[in-house]
Amino acid sequence: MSETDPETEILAAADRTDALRLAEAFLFAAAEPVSARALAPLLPPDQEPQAVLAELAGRYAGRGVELVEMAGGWQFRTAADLAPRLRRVISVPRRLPRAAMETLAIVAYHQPVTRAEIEAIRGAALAQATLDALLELGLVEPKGRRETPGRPTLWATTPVFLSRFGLGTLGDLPRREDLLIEPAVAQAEFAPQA
Amino acid sequence: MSETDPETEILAAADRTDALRLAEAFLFAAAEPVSARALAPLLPPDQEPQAVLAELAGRYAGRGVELVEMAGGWQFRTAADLAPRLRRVISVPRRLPRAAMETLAIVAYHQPVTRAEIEAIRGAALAQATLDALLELGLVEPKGRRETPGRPTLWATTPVFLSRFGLGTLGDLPRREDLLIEPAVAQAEFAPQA
Amino acid sequence: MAEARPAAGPALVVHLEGFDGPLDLLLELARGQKLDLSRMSMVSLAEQYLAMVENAEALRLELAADWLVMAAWLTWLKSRLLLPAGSAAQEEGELAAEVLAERLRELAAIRLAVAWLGQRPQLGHEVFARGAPERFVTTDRSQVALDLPGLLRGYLAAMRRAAASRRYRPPPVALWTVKEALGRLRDLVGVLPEWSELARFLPEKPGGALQCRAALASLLMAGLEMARDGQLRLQQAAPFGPILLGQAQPEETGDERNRP
Repeated sequence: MSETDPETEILAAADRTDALRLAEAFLFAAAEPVSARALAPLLPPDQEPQAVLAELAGRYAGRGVELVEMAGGWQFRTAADLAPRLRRVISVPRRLPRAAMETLAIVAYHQPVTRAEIEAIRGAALAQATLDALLELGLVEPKGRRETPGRPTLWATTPVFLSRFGLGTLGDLPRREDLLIEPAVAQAEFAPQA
Repeated sequence: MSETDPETEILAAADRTDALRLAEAFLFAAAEPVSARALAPLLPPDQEPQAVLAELAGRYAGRGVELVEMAGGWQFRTAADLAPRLRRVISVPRRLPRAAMETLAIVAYHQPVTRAEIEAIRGAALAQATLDALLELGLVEPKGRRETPGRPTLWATTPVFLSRFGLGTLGDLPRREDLLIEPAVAQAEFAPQA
Repeated sequence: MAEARPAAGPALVVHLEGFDGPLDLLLELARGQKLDLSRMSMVSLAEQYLAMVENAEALRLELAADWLVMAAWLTWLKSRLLLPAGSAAQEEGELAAEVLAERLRELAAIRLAVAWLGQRPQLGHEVFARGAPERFVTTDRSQVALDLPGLLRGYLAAMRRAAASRRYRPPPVALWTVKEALGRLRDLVGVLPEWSELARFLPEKPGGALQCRAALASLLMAGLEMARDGQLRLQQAAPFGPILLGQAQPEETGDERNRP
């Protein structure tokens, strides 16, 4: 007989519902992104975590809260289009100053990178306040030392950086060549921000 | 009702969807329960916050996360039946305090040994709490009494001690002469104070 | 340059202060030329830069060293680029200009990356995570971590502390005392043979040579004491000869005639 026993089907559906509820609860409760691997032990053995997460994400698509995949896992986040109205009721920290954003971008593209290299690319000294701000937010971290005279500290971005900007991996950053491809367009985008 | 323009109806439905999305996002992102009064300014003017919250709660009923009303407002909470399944116990063993570890080692090497002898060897008083802790962990036990005035209790290690330290017998402990290489330390051992 | 100064003076100063270093200003100037960074005129870029820095100096603005270093470098670059094409010095200038252009392109790329990052919804700014996360992790600290190295470290620490807190005392030598010898001889009073050598009454295991001689001395002392009290008799035939010990004669108690 080719058709599945109706009872088995009902049980399978119940298992799926259970898996979806568990995944929903677990992801809602977590403060950090949750990987499929971390979810797996909670689910019924026949439920594939990646599939459960994808189905859950589908159910939340278009809602006020969405399930997005990024750095090392899945996380519920409010929908981006609601930002202007949510900001009226949720206090938001100040945006990072230009110097901090530039330093962060240099670290992201050139990591691991020394302080001297960051300063050379920006053509300006790295202010203590800038480094402090990036460290405080957990966006960059020391990553060993370069084995050259003076053994300068090397800096790299953290998973918090990926999570904050909604990136899966560093590979999701646009390539430098793609950024520079159309100088005219590039210059238009320079429009003074902040 | 029956004469409502279909276009108005569509717009009203869109407003409701919008209100539900906003309420969902705000409740999700808020650190504290959200009251209907706090939600009101966020919603389109024709949307009654209490009704929006009730409808949202209805949509989450039976799911992994539920919207519950509590003191001060509404908050998303993990469904009560799932909490026990989400609970994970992480075992973080504590270390034995130094005095307890030293006492245990002296008992191991000098057993059977009296409390006075332990104190003499350690050169420090032995707190009752330290001995109690070792007893409670089943690492040491009384083993008769010494037939001297006062008949002090003799202490020895237990089979639990052997298994916890992965020893077959007490003979598997490193030899004292392999440990006490420094003459000063060995000296102290040969001239115990009474 | 001179003619531009009166009009743009104060505005330029304000402008200069807003730049994060000379490269920042150069990039802004290059953008002002609306030129491809790889084909822009380095000479005109250098002129604009020098004009601004000169102007700032005229207004007694305190200039950071790197602004002046860049000014000196651009002056040098300009002088090379103005030489007839084909000369070695001019080629050197072209090379240096290309290095500068590359640095400006790098900075421009970073600016674009910043713009790209800036338009993304940022967590905590445009999108928000759960405001009241729930923790379902319970920490169990009832277990105790035990390891053999820890046990041995504990033992060594105790021993070392004990060693440090003790003053040196030579180990006491266990010797057979006169008191012990007295006790032994008293036990034998009454069952003593007629005469026998003192050494026969030594304890069974006196130890080494030192302990042996000490025990013999103690025995002699005890014998002398008991002979004095008439409990036994001692005799020695010749100096350094064997000392004999014998049963006391009841009628001679207290008499010391038999003592050599």
